[in-house]
Amino acid sequence: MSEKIKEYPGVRIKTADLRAGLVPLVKYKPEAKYAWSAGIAMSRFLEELKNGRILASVCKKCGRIAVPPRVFCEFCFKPIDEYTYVKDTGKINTYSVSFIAADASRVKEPTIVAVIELDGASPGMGILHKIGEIDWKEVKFGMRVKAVWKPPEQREGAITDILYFKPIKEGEM
Amino acid sequence: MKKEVAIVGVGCAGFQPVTPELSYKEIMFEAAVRAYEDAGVNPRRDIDAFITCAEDYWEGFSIFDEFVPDQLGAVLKNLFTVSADGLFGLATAYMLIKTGHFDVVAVEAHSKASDILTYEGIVNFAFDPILNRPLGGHPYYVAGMEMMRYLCETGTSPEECAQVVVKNKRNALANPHACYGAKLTVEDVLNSEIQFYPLKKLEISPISDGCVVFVVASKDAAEKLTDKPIWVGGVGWCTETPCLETRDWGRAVHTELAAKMAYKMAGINNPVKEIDFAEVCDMFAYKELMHMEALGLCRRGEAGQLVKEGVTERDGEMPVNPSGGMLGMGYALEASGLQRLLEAVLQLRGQAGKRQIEDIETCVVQTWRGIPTATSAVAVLSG
Amino acid sequence: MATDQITNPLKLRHWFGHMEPDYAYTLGIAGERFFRELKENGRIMGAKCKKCGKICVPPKLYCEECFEKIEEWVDVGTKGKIYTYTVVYLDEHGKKLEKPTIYALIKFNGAYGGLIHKIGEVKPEEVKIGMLVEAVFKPQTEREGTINDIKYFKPIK
Amino acid sequence: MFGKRKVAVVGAGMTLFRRNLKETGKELCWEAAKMALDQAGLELRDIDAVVLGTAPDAFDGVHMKGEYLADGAGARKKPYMRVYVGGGTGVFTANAGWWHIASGMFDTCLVICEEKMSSCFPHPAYAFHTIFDPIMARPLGVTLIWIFALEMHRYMHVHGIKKEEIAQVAVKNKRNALDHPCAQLPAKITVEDVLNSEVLCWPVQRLDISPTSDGAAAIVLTSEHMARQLTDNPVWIEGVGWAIDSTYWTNRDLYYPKYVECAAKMAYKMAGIKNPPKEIDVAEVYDPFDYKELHHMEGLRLCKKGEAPKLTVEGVTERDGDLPINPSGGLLGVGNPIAAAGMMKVCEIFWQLRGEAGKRQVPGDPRTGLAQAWGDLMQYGSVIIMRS
Repeated sequence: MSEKIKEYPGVRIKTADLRAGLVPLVKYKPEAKYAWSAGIAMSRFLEELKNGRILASVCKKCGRIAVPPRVFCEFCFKPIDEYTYVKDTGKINTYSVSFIAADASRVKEPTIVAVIELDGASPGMGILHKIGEIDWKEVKFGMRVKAVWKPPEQREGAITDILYFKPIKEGEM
Repeated sequence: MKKEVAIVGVGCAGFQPVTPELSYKEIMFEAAVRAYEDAGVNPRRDIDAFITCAEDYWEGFSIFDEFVPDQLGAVLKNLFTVSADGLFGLATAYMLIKTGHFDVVAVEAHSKASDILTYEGIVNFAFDPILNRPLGGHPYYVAGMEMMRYLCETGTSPEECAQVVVKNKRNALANPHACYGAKLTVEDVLNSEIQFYPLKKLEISPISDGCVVFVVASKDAAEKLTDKPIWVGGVGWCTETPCLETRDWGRAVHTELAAKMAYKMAGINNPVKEIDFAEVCDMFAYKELMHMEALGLCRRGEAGQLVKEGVTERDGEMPVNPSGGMLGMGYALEASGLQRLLEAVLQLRGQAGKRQIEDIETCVVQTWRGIPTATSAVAVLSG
Repeated sequence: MATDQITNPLKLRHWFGHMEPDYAYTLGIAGERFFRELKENGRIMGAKCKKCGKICVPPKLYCEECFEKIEEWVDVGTKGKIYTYTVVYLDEHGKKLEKPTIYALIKFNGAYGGLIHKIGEVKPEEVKIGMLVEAVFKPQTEREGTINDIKYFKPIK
Repeated sequence: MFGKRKVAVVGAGMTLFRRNLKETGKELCWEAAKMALDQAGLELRDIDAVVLGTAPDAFDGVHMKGEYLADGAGARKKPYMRVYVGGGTGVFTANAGWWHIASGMFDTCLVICEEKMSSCFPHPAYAFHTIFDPIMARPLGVTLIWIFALEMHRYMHVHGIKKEEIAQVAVKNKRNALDHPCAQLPAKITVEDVLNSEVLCWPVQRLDISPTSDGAAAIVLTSEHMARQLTDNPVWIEGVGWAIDSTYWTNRDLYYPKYVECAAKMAYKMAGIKNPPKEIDVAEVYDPFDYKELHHMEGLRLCKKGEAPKLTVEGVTERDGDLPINPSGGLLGVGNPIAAAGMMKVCEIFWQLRGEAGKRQVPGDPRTGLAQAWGDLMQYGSVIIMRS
């Protein structure tokens, strides 16, 4: 700022004017639709979700069991050696509690979101999912959780075949 | 020709009309593994920078480079996106190496065009939202208008444009990376459906999927890695203007300026004499002619005649698109330039198999970013 | 380049989705004025760069070449010449149109640039480069301050 | 093998940052670029090459928006390139400008960053949904704030950091922004105001985050001999760095931005910096959320892991502290038109090192400054180091 600069450009539009329709606008809805090829690893992963199982990939060089699976080990830069299943239980690595929807509007029931480190995968291998059957104030770091699946006939081979993860109570499992 | 920056490795996966068996990550991994093997480098250890050339709406993701590092071996390394054709990635690699701070750089570009369900909708989305887009319609009207003006200004005939299609699709028959090869006649092309008058169906490159990765190195690194480096003598790139209203429709000014830059860098004074063959953008048949003229491979208005006389055939004096071009290999979105570069490198290395052109030393590669842009890049290479 | 491939084509999955957001674009400083003139006065304006003297259509806030701010606006009239054109037989999804559409770049006397628009009231085979055309406006009450306030350009008899 | 060339910053410019600006993206580019050229005493015809940085096309609503913006960016008939690394774009674009000159290919380069987020309708938040993996994340209804809240929470958990410590960053930056003529959300607020603001996604609250904005910012870079002709006090780009981490962000520990450390190491090495806290006089650290300033200070090795909150509470990062961080007011105060916000930070360091920052000037004649930005799926770091 140069102190030499007296004035900065930019013509502000007031939000009220926008809402009142006083600002001329051209509106547009783009056509941008896709059918992404899921590919080798993710096609298998989705298929296994339908079966109620979580597929992971194994690199024997670094010994890492990674989820979601991939055809390569990104650290060793080689093809993975095999697939394996990991458990549908795990522990909460981190979590947050959302009170807003995608459009930034408020929601009544907050959504609890977490990164869940799955049992059977290498340490730190988490997936993103929701947490249910618990009050958000009760959620803790390191809490043990288990997947709640859709009934088999309703599954479609999607990450949403798992409805959410719920806390494992003392004595369960 | 300067010998400061060289291509030392190349890998290609594709090109095919559809690739349902592979995700974009898997197709990129395939090309990258081939390129690194070809160059004899380990990306986790030997590569100083990675460049991916991509545009979000081609992919269906925002911030596409999020999804790139793993399959290129670039985790916790310095990868970035150039939002342009792969040849701009080569130009960027050239600059990085010339700073003296980078020795080996990887350049990647790919197309998963078959994942796109609304190709026209996405091209339309590139138009000026206020001035042009509200008119609606198929975006290729711009190509029809440009071809019309080009024919009018240069006196090029529809037959000459059709001959480009015949040549390139026939060249593609000898190219294992090409999926749109065909034996056609000029009549076949002229009789194909008129879609954007005067542009006909067979004069339009269909889309294809694929990925190309290059490994580029400084002189010192290149000489350690390979005994057959392909030198990048010059690079040039230019945007004329994005405005449809204020551009020159009868000639490719952007290519003229990009070529001027690249030739100056490479010390090329007389391209007709010094260039042995060319790989240029032929997304639409007339574009090959327009680009030949802009590259100074012939005088303005003369390209059509040369094609007709067979000068640009694989065994002619100035072969153009021995690979089969985009008409033969398909329009691979931002990988189109690297598709051209791939052929250039294979030819200069003497690895072009049945398509091999004899006695070649220097070639020019050109790419245009497609509708609605007026942007292109040029590279001069020598063996 | 995995060590295995999926060999049953029925097991290959595609995942469907789209880029969701919709858009509302401001017309910009120059655009607001240009489209107001179009809507309210049925005038096509150009902007004259004081440095290079070029009259730019459509008008811009700045000269594309000199990069100077442009403040002088001039009326370039509603009549122009076809600089180039095409006849389009496909719709925006690539399907065959029942009736082809003619697109053209129309240049105005003494101005740099022009307007991309449709050509109407003429058969495709009669259109020529250099043909004189004039803007056909929508009735004023139907105009919305967009490029479509001009319905199309038609040949001047 | 090549003689390494020095690169100078000789001019900077920016527009106001606001929720909605009337200008088109092209017009915003022109306004910022024109100001930067005027400041440098150059005209467009003196410029050899143009580099543009802008974040997702999904904000402005134009596919290949780099192409669309070209004329406003002054690229007509020039070598023109767009680089793009998500939120890290702003600082990264300056790095790209650096290699245009450092390579010896060009003597002058105009570097512009633009974002017009307001085009995205009805709310720019929709565009953020498209940055996620369509198979693993989008079906869950994921939002950007979700994942940053996950990262913030992990960071707080590992180091035992309290929200009131983090809130101090928002208080400082919004106050600093009171002195910035382009600022969108300057304010005098208290830690209590932050803690009492609406909870969006625990632990993220309304006053923890930066707004969505429209705006542009630009700098002019030249080679050494050009710089000597143009000005008596050029600012030199002495180090650049960038790094990306894995796409699989749920496979990493989010408590520490390793990628920022990698980027910083690259830049420090180039600039010959061995002890960053001692050698950096002023830093513009990426702060779209208040915790990110702390997170990034640690990644940049401006302090030890987990130590940034303490330094902030003690006032070390205030404008008159030992290690001034975000004297501009940062993204929290000045606004966050993504790429332009990163470039605003580069502009701020330029002005600070020239002693031209006016009311925002940090005392003690700063000689070495750093700007950093962060992007993608919590995976990108870009860093630039400048010296007067």
